[in-house]
Amino acid sequence: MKKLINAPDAVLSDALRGVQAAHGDRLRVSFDPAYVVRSDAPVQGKVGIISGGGSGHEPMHGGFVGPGMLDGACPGEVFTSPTPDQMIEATKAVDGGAGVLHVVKNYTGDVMNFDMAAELGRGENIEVETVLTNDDVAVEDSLYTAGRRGVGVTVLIEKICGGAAEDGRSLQEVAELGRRANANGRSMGMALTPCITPASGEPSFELGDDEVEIGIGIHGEPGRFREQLGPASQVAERLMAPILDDLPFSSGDRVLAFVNGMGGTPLLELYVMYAEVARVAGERGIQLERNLIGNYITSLEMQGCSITLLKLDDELLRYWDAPVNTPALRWGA
Amino acid sequence: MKKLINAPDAVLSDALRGVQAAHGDRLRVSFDPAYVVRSDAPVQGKVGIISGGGSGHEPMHGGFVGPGMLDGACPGEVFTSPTPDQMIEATKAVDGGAGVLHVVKNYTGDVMNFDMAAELGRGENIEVETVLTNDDVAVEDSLYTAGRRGVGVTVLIEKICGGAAEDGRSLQEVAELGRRANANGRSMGMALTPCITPASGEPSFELGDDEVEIGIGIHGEPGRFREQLGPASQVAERLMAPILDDLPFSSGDRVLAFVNGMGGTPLLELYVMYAEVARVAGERGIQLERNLIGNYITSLEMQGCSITLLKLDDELLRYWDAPVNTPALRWGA
Amino acid sequence: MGITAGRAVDWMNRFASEVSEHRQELVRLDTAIGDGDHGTNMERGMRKALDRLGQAQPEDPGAVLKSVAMTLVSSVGGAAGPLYGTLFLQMGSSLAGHQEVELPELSAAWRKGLEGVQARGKAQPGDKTMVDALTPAVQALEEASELEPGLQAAARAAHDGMLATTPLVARKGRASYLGERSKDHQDPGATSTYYLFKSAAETLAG
Amino acid sequence: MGITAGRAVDWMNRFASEVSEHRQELVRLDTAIGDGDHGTNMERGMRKALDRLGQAQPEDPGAVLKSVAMTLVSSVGGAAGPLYGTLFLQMGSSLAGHQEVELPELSAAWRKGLEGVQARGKAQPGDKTMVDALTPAVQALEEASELEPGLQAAARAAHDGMLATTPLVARKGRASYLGERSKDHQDPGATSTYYLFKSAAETLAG
Ligand SMILES: Nc1ncnc2c1ncn2[C@@H]1O[C@H](COP(=O)(O)OP(=O)(O)O)[C@@H](O)[C@H]1O
Ligand SMILES: Nc1ncnc2c1ncn2[C@@H]1O[C@H](COP(=O)(O)OP(=O)(O)O)[C@@H](O)[C@H]1O
Ligand SMILES: [Mg+2]
Ligand SMILES: [Mg+2]
Ligand SMILES: [Mg+2]
Ligand SMILES: [Mg+2]
Repeated sequence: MKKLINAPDAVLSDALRGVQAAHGDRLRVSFDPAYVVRSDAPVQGKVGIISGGGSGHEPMHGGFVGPGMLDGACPGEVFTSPTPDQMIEATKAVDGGAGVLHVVKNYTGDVMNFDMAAELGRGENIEVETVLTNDDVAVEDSLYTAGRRGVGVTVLIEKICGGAAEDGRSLQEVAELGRRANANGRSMGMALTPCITPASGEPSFELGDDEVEIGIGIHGEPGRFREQLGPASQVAERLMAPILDDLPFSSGDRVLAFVNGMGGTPLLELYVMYAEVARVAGERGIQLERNLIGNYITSLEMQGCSITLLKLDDELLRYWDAPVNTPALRWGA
Repeated sequence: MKKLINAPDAVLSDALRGVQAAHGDRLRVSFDPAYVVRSDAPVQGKVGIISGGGSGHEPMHGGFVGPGMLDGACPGEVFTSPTPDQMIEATKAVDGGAGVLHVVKNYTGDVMNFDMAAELGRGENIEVETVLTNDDVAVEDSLYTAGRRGVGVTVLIEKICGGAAEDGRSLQEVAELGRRANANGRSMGMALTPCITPASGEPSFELGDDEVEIGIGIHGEPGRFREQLGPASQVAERLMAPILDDLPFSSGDRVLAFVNGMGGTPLLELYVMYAEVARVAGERGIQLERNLIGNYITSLEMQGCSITLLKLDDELLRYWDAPVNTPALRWGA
Repeated sequence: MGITAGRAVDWMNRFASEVSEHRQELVRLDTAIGDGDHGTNMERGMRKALDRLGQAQPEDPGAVLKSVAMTLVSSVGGAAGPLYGTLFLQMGSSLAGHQEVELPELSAAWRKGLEGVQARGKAQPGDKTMVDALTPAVQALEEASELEPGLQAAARAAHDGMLATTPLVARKGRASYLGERSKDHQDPGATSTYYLFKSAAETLAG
Repeated sequence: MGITAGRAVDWMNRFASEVSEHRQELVRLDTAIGDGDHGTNMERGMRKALDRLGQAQPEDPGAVLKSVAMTLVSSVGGAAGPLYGTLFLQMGSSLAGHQEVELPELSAAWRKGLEGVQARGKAQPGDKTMVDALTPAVQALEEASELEPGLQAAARAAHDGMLATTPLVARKGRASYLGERSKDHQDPGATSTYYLFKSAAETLAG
């Protein structure tokens, strides 16, 4: 394992030191419990929004803290959901009296820890709403399983809810918007290589020289199956088909297309993928009204990508376009 | 070799199709000869700025085209400098009557092709100035060699010159500013892994399981020497020492610190590195007035990083802070 | 003589050692069908739990378990943090007020713990989780009439339950994303649960 | 009989084949001390050059070389594009007006080409570049009194010059960044230059 770190168990605190040194003017960093909030938090009268999850997915979530997006983020250890006390402290730090939204990716650990935070936090008299993201069509959705994972749509929801909160919308409205975006979003991912967590030091799975893993999540977990790597055009079709079938998206739909790198894939290749995504969408009469291309929700150094399509309506589009000012996503400000 | 591409010799044109599909509202893409210009080019009365270089370094340069930065970019094949006809056409496309600045990284191929473009283009009656970047302290500087490579400072210069051009400064002034920034900037890079160009399909060098390559450039070329990988703190010292000695930077200096990922290194690790860079700078009394952290000048999927320090003065700082609106760098707009 | 606070601390010490010793094994099992952090997370949590126990010196077994529970909840994260936190919290509450704990109280506490885990995680036996080791072990303890053989039977049952997870298709937790591919792998959480019962059998009786 | 336009086209055809056949070798040499694109770039350029020659059908040897020069400049990029482009452009200009080219014109043209390469790239012999193959080869041609043996001597000299680059420390081009580590590797540009002379010996005479 070769990594630019000091020690496996110091990665999180060292990275937080870096965040503090780099963005101390706009973010406030707490080390114990670990969380990051925008420096002007709490913003009085505004709905606060926090999210959290394991580290190793950067820039998600810490890179999305700032005006127009998240008020706070709780980073766990690498690929390990954060703990309830982080969430409670972050919730308190961002509560400006209008309640706090928790954006939670649907993983057993994340859900349970946020649940415990909500239980333990009831005494704090802060109104909390939760939006659960579960957009990954690689996973079967069933009452009897853990359900679908939350992946790419999480980034889009954080942006859209952030825009709405900045616009003065109520906690219920912001949460409803988040749930609508989640209902309108679908994702699917693939990997060319595994990743290595600092703690384990071993590849998360083994892949042959011409194999790809289809239906991966963002924690280095193996996918649903593996197959031969084909050209980018085929990879795009492979990922788009289950997305387009699941919602279903139809001709005339206005869609935001998000081509996300898993961390180790060159931007050059992500643009090649975007060309193919646009082609496949075009063939179905779907209009790519907005796009986001880059490494936004990653799996350490994993090579590969995920595609997220989000069906837009006027309100979702408006809040997507609204100004945002965070380390990783910024426009109009 | 596993890549998200259709075919090795189609990478550049496929990626350009992706750029056009994604950013057609703000960029105009020419496929033959290959170049990208901002959609409102030429901007009358404004100095035009173009740059160019091999592909595989994305987002540089195409991702930096837009108001406040480059007017145009010429992408070559992967790791191969573009050709004079691309440069001439891009120069003509961005000339708004105030002349055009060429930002050229100091590589034999880039320099010779830009030279030929200038020669062949003399007939076009466009005033052209060139800023040559050569900030890489890993390479010995000598009259009898090819001299130092242009690396990280190129990104900073493109931003600063772009700000000055937008501010209505003359070609001479913009060029002088670029040269001053180059004179005030120093970089040093290292790699944890090699990269693989689509055309060759082979790793650019071999590295042992615990080895790092020190003094690499951005073309997958081997560095000056290799050594054992130490902790991030040591890597930072290793890269900072020759930078700090070369200029030299001294206590009280206001500096922009740029921690750049080579493409395959997680952002998490870049923040760990930034913490160490800030520490080393702090120990010398150097104030990190601004920073840039992320994958901006890359070597395909190479893992590793480079550090660039740029000594700031009021003017450089002002144009660094000025609004910029490009796919890869955006603020204040 | 029943189980004292000191004994409970011994148990937690032993469990911490087992987890630490088998960290790589737990990581490897979790890499195969999860995200490879189970061993690291449990080790980090138990190390902190021992630190806190050393400072607070709780006076009865219930307080020992509650202290461990709180530390795990605030330092483990992932699925295991809330699940083991809930397990120990429920056990601790169930034992509240008892200076010395005998078999009936202990098995009642385990039952409460198991119920807590299931309330928290919604897993049924057969879902390929720690519940598959917990359920038969708790049952074995309930069926026992003496502490020492009871704990030994529980450890054996946990061991069998752990092994029985191997052929199962996971329906809960991260392994469920693999669908059929989760077969033929032993569940990491059931494995750490076995070490918890093994540690109990080695420390709580005699 | 001197060298006609048809012969010059044969030469370029042969050179394109050599480059194509040795693409991997050139890539490998360039990977060791450069960026691994020399073979790919030259192959792409020569393929396009042949396309253009097929369409334009230039009427004299000088026009053939000029056409190749222009295509290389606009399609190769990197260092090799301007260098080979300049080489062929200077040779072509030097040959302008000659329908058939004899040894004296040819060696004068090569000299002009070499001068162009050095003016463009500032490399001296010994800097570990294509100049190290070009210089002795041009000299051999200049010293010859007949075309066929002259071309063969030139090819041999280019070959020796190419081999002689191996122990050198590069002072120009991308390999110079390696400093001492550039030693013990043969220069890719000198290698492709050898193939250019080899092709000439096989096509231009006889
Ligand atoms: N819903 C659940 N109910 C009971 N146990 C579960 C549940 N989900 C996961 N587990 C247990 O947790 C273990 C994984 O723990 P760990 O790796 O620490 O958490 P994570 O899956 O968040 O990385 C699994 O092996 C399984 O035994
Ligand atoms: N300044 C120079 N003068 C002459 N030849 C040079 C010079 N610089 C580089 N070369 C030649 O160019 C070759 C490399 O060409 P190529 O790989 O196509 O370009 P690049 O180095 O831009 O990738 C070298 O092997 C060397 O022979
Ligand atoms: Mg985990
Ligand atoms: Mg090159
Ligand atoms: Mg796990
Ligand atoms: Mg090369």
